[in-house]
Amino acid sequence: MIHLAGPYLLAAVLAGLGAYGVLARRNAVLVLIGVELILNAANLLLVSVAAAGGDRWAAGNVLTLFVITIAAAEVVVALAVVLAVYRLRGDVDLDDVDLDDATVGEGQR
Amino acid sequence: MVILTSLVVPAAVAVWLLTGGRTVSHRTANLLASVASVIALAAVVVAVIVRPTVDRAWVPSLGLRWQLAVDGISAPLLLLTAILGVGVVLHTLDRPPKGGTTAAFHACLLLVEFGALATFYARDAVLFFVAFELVLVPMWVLITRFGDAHDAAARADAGGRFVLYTAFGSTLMLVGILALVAKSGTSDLDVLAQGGGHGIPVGTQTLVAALLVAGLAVKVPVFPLHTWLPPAHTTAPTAGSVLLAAVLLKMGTYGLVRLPLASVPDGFAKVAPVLAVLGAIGIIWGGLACLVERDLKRLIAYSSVAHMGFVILGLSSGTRTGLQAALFANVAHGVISALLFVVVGGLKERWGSADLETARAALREVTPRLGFALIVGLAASLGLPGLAGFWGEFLSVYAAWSPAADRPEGLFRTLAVVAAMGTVLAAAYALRVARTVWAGERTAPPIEDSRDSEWDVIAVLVVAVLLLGIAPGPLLAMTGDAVTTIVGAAP
Amino acid sequence: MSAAAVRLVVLVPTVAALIGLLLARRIDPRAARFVAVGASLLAVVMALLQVIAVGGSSRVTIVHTIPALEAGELRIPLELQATVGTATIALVVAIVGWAVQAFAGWYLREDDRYGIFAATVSLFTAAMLLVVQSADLVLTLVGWEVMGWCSYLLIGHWSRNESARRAALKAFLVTRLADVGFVLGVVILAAGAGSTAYPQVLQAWAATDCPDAGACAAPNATLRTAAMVLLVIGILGKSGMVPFHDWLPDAMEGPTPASALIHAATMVAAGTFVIAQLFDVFAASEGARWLLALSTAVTMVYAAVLAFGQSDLKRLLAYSTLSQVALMLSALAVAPADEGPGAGVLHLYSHAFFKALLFLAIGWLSVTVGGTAATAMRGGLRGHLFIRPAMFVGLLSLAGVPPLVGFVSKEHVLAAAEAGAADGQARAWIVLLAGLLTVVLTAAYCMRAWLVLDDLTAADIERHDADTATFPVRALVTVLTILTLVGGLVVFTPLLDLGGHIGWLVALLSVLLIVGAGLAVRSLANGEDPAVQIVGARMPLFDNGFGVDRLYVDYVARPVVALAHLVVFLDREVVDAYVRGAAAAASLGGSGGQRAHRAERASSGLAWVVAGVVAVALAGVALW
Amino acid sequence: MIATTVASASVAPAATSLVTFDWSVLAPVLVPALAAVAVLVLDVLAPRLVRLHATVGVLALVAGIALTVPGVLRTADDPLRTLCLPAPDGCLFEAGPLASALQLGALGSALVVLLLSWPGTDPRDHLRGGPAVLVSLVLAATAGAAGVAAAHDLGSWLVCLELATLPAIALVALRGDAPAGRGALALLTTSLVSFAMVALGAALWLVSTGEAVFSAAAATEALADPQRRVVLLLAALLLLAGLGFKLSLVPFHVWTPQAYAGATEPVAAFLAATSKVAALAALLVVVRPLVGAGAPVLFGIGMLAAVSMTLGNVLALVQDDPVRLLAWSTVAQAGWVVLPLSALNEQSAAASGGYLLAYVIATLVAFVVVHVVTSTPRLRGATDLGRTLTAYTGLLRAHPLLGGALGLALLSLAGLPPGVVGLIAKVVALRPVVGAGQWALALVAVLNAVIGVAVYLRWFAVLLRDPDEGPARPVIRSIPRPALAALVLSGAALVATSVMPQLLLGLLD
Amino acid sequence: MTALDVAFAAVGLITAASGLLAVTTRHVVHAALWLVVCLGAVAGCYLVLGAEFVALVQLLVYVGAIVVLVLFALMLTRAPIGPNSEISTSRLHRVLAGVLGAGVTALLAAALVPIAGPAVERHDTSTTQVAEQLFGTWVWPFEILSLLLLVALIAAMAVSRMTRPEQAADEVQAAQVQAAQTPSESA
Repeated sequence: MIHLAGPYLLAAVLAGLGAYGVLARRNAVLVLIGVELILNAANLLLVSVAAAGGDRWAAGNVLTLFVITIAAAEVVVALAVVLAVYRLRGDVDLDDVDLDDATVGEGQR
Repeated sequence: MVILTSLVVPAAVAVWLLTGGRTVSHRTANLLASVASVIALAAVVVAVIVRPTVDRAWVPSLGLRWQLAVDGISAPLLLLTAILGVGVVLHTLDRPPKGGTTAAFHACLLLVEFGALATFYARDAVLFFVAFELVLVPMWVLITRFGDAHDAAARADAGGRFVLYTAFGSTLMLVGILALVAKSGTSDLDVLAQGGGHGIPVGTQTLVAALLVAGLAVKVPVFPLHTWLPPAHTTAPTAGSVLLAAVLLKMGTYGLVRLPLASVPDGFAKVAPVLAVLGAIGIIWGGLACLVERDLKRLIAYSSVAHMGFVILGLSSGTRTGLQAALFANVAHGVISALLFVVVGGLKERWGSADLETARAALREVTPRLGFALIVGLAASLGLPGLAGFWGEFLSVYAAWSPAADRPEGLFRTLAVVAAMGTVLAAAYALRVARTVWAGERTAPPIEDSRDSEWDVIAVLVVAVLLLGIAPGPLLAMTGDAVTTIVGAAP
Repeated sequence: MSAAAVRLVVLVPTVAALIGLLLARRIDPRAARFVAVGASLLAVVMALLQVIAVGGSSRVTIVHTIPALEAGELRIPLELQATVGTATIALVVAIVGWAVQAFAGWYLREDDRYGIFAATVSLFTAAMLLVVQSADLVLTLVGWEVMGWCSYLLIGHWSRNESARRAALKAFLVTRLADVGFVLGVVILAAGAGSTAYPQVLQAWAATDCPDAGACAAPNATLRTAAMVLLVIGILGKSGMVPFHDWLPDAMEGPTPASALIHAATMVAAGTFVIAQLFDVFAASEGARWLLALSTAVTMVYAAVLAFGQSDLKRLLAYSTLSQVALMLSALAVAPADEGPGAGVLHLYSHAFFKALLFLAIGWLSVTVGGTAATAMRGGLRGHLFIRPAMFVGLLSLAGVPPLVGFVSKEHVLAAAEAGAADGQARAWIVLLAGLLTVVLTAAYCMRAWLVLDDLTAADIERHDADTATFPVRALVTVLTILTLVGGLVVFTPLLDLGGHIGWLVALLSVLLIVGAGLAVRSLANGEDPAVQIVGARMPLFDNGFGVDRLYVDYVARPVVALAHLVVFLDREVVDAYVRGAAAAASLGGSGGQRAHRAERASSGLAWVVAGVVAVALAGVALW
Repeated sequence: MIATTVASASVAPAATSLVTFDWSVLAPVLVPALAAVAVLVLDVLAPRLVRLHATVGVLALVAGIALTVPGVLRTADDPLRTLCLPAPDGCLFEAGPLASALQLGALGSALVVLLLSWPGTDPRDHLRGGPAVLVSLVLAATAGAAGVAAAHDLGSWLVCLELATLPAIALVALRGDAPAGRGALALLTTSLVSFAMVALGAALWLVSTGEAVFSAAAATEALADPQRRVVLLLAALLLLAGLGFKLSLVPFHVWTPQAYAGATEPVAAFLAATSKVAALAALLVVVRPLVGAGAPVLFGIGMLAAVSMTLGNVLALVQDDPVRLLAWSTVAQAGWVVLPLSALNEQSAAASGGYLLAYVIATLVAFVVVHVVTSTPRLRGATDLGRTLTAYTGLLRAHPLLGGALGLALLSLAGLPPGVVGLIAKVVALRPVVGAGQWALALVAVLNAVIGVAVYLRWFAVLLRDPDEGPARPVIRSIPRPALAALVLSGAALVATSVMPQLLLGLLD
Repeated sequence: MTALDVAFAAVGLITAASGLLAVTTRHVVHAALWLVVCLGAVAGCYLVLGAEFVALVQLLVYVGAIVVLVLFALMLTRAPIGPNSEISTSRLHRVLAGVLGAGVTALLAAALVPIAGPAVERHDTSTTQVAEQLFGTWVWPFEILSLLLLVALIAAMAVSRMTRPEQAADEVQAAQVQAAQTPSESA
């Protein structure tokens, strides 16, 4: 016997932490960490549904596996992009404003 | 068949001119456009006599059909459009457009004609909207590309105002149309008119009517939505001004008759007092503005606001007389303003500007033909009996004095008095123009009198002004039956 | 026969106007003259035929024109009518029209725009004939307004003069302003009747007892009074009554034939005829009658006073027209309901002849002496053996000396006032007193005019008339003179349906007054222009009509123009401000948004995302 | 590994089949997916035959387009189904007319993108990875887009959605310069967060309905219970937010101008067209079961629509770079796309799809022309002049075909005839809103229609000018043949649907 | 409170605490390491919830692969070792972020906790069951997922080989070669 309130609460906390992580970090890689936390919150919910037997076709488990795999794929691409940007700019700071670039919107490129 | 001919021929020639025939000479383009517009005119005449209908599916998913027909309300406007369609092309013959290719100019003229004809033919509310929008871009091109050569900024401003303002109005109208269609389940204007809004709660009817009226009021234009008109007229080339005043504005009033008045009469009755008040304000407002306006073209534009006020007043009264008055005044204003714009446009070409403050030779002395045309136009504009302007205005005042039973009588009677006062202002500004431009002792610098195609167009319009004034019967008879079906027989 | 004649009476001058318009640009004026004079003669013939056809019957003949207009609820039959009265007045109008055309053909022979003038006169005549013959309010209105427009064209004929342009503008605007009343009156009457035909309108509005209470509702008295007051306002404007009187003297800027036409039998007198047509309704509206009585009483005296002091004889005639028209309208205002409008119509009839005669004579004279100022004309008649008697007859008639036509009609008017007074109408007393005062004043200015024109002390002037005026001109002056002399005999024919008679006591009184006034003026004149003697240095004040023009400018024109400036300002700065504001807001929003997005930081993008989610979610939570 | 998994797709079902397989129904997804792999294989075998890769891609897309036709021809009540479970569970893959039409839109737009990015036609072409990578990424993303349209279960929905997204990030980054990096980074971070939200939303969906499919029955049942209703609505809002990113709805739009401006024009076109089709398709899958969810979802969608169209239009009004203008126009148009969904009645989904397809056609034409103009050598001035509006001065006269196509596209986007398709699309989009009596939203839409007209006419006015007024008259001697094909293809679609809007709207019902 | 509840509470506290540290620490590398702890603890949660296969995958894929990748990335981008305040945004920004994060938590908790209901019997899903469903019902998304992974790999390789634009010209040739090699590598 298990209370589902626990996993639900934990998922809520993880999602909140992830949201904070996403917002409070300037480094692209650290933002990624926040995203992973949110994904784990989602996974936790999926698994707890499975634990309660409230799904069919093992959906809770299978979907968790899918999310994990997609997350892996994302991380691969994300890191490639981050590396590329790092090579181009020397940092992966999301708030870095390249002044030449910022004027693009004014059509003076 | 004839309906389609009158639509397809101008459209096809316009498309060819825009694509294949971009480099044709002015003569060729004009010849082609003339032929197209004459064919369209012939087809319209036949259509008005035979009254055929066209009903073909176009966008079944929307229930949108090419549903075209002619009735007493649209027939005069169709004729007006087709005649002026020929007129503006003819008028262009001797004056190659500046600012773009002649092919594009002619194509735009034909497209405006096509759109206006389609609007007047349309018997499907959504099709009406589509056709209504058709004229926007060609008209915009006429204003921004072929308008006043001196001032590019003014052209852009005027064109932008025109297209944005009217797009706003027509989109608002679209919302109204869609609401109407949603509530009544059909977009067939005839069915809607027969239904007369039965089964739709009055509150909804009022909302729908308000939307439709607000949208269409922009096009008419009704005070205070008129500020796009003066700049548009001032900068547009003569042919554009003529089409704008004589055809495009009519689409607004025509829409008011077809949509809110016919389809949601109870709702329209609620909106009508407001509309009537605005119409009356427009009469006074336009008249007063004309008293001190310096630019002749702007002045005539403001006078259009005043004249359309009479149309609005007649429409709002809810009686058959009022509707007749509105329809008559509509056509009359079309002819008169076309005449005035041809004359004034010609003057602007000759003078280089249309500023009244500049002292110039009196037309009466140096250019008898232009002078005559101008004075006829002004006389008609001030509502002189025996000329086209009188009947609509008189009947409009009459209708406002004795409105339908569900209209506030006291208010409408007050408005009748106000409208009648407006005729004094019309006289004042018309004679102001006559005094500064037409009469006078100056004979220098001389300008060339009207000749050839310009004079032909003017002559036709003068004759039309006289005919409508002397024999209003045929036009009134033409609209009579249709008006009865819309308003219903007298109790 | 009679129907055709009725139609042709109106149609002939109309067609002449159209043809004249087409011929107007020919250099050679002969064709235009031929058409104009010929058509006007033809119209006289037609009018004569009509008189004969209608004969003495009291029947009303209704004549169809173009098909009736069905304007929704309103029916506009557009019919003409012929009665004895209309036929007679039509004849008078036609004769005056012919006289003016014939005279103008000579008078304007040098004018390069004679053709258009002749066409306009034809149109003017046609419009007046339409008013006379109309059996339909709308047709009346058409004729009414067309006359106004023609008067604008005629007064402004010499538009190279600034003063002529101004006078034309003023004439049209003032009458147009008053016409608002006329139009609204017509509208109200038509709205009550559902038709614009006179018979229906009369039936619907007249105070007749309804035979069957259920069949016809009693007319709304308030509305009726409103309608008639409005109509009277229109008529006051067209006829130049106080307070709309100022345009008429200025209208002298037009060529003299035009003045003759406007003053004699057409525009200014048209109101009389219109009220006569609607007399049954009018008689029942006390308010309207009071208005008319007061306005005419003031006008007749005021204008007569002004006439006396004019330095220009043509303007003297203009003011005399005001006074006389006031007289004829006053008859309508006070005549007892059972007596009918006959007195007024009779005065219209007689005034047409003598005033046309006077104008043409003075026009002729002005050609020879080169102006119409009193100083220029001084002794002008001395050389004119032909005009002198004509002028003499005309002035006598104007003064109301028996047995000339002017005496007959004026006495009818006074008699009507007397009858009204006897009826117990307070306004009739006013009118009667004003009328008697006017008699004195009229005699005075007629005497003055005669003294000036026939000044024996002036140097003898060569005889011009024999070699300048053409035969038609002589003929018309002769005809008008004869009509002025013997026109009064009409009261013994059934041609004018006269309800009144001449009150012999009043007649005697007025004759005495005339003689007395004449003698007094003569004695005061002392061989000089009496006006100079009496008015003296105040003449310019008389010349500008006691400065009423200034009042119009200050209290009507200026405020309206100021209002117009306000409207233009509001149009630009308020109404259009929303439009410009919307455009400005859009581009401001655009550049503001652009600045907000300028950095385009990825992390701010993320913040947007999360904030958006939370906002949307909270909104959702708040709303579920 | 790849070879085996692909092979297992055909082998596995036979072994442990719980679901049925109908290859022809799956084909619009499978063909581009297989082609993506095939291109990579070809690249190994014949790395020098760069044109061959593109050819394979084009052929696959054409085949895919042909294969969507059966689905389009079905009625909404009777879609093509496959991956069916024994009754009563229904099927996990349903291709009705709307889904098929969206597949068609995705495949067609991808076809235009491939033609535009044909190897060797752009002198600035220095993409990383070579043409094969580009082609296979486009094909894979297209397969994802096509798949998500028909997906009925959470699993394939999530996977397909991500398949449609991830390659796009890489495509932006492939250009390999600083703006591209910035754009890719913005797109990446936003898409990561959005995916997280989508995953969370999907999890909540499962929690509340207990079903791993987007089924109307389960959703209705969950909505009936007040507590589960809250969770379901939260799920819906999270899903909506996550998809809002892909659709470029405000406030999830910030990446859009950056990514568009950083990417090559064909990739930007891909983001503006194919990617949007995928996003809307995904959204429709979520929204359809929620008919009856009531105010919160409707309010959320309505707000997103109103804010997006306003902000997008207003910002587009001040742009001077045509690509950025189109980016902001995408934001605005996205608002229009979801506008009908705020009514959530039976017309809404089709209306939304119809508007999207009309937008996709018009915007593709615009991108094709922009690409041709920017990749064309000029008489004088720098090579990137094509990225300012003035570069288009007098295009209508200088090059009627390009100018005419661009003009018609702009008018369609503005919703003005002769771009009738745009006008009809606006009618279609407004109809459900007005029908549901959402007057405030309708008013916002009206205002935005006007601002939209201003946005596009501002550009159109430039086309109308005299070519000599421009700073550097473009010398467009000849358009590369693939680009010409793209122009003709998309232009013909635009003209045809303008003349016969039924061609477009008929797809949807 | 059942035994499982207690176990879950224990693991859950570790998860929450390490997650908090992962998003707040100023050491870049520490953040990644705390993430390892957190993800591992989540795997523990899965075990408590009876999903052993998922827990295994979580350890293998997440902790094993993803975190390693993250660490590599941090090192390749020369993330500083030791405390560094520049990795976080400004204080105000963080406060706002905190509020938003708390909001997310509150919202989710408020929605989810009411439906948690009383204690339920734990429903274990065996690996066999998962496998059967994965290759039965879920085979279609599973296959698509394989394509997704392939594409992600290709894309990552192509993107991570980016060089500065000035070297672009001679990169075209190299890129083709590289693209040719990519599939074989992944295979």
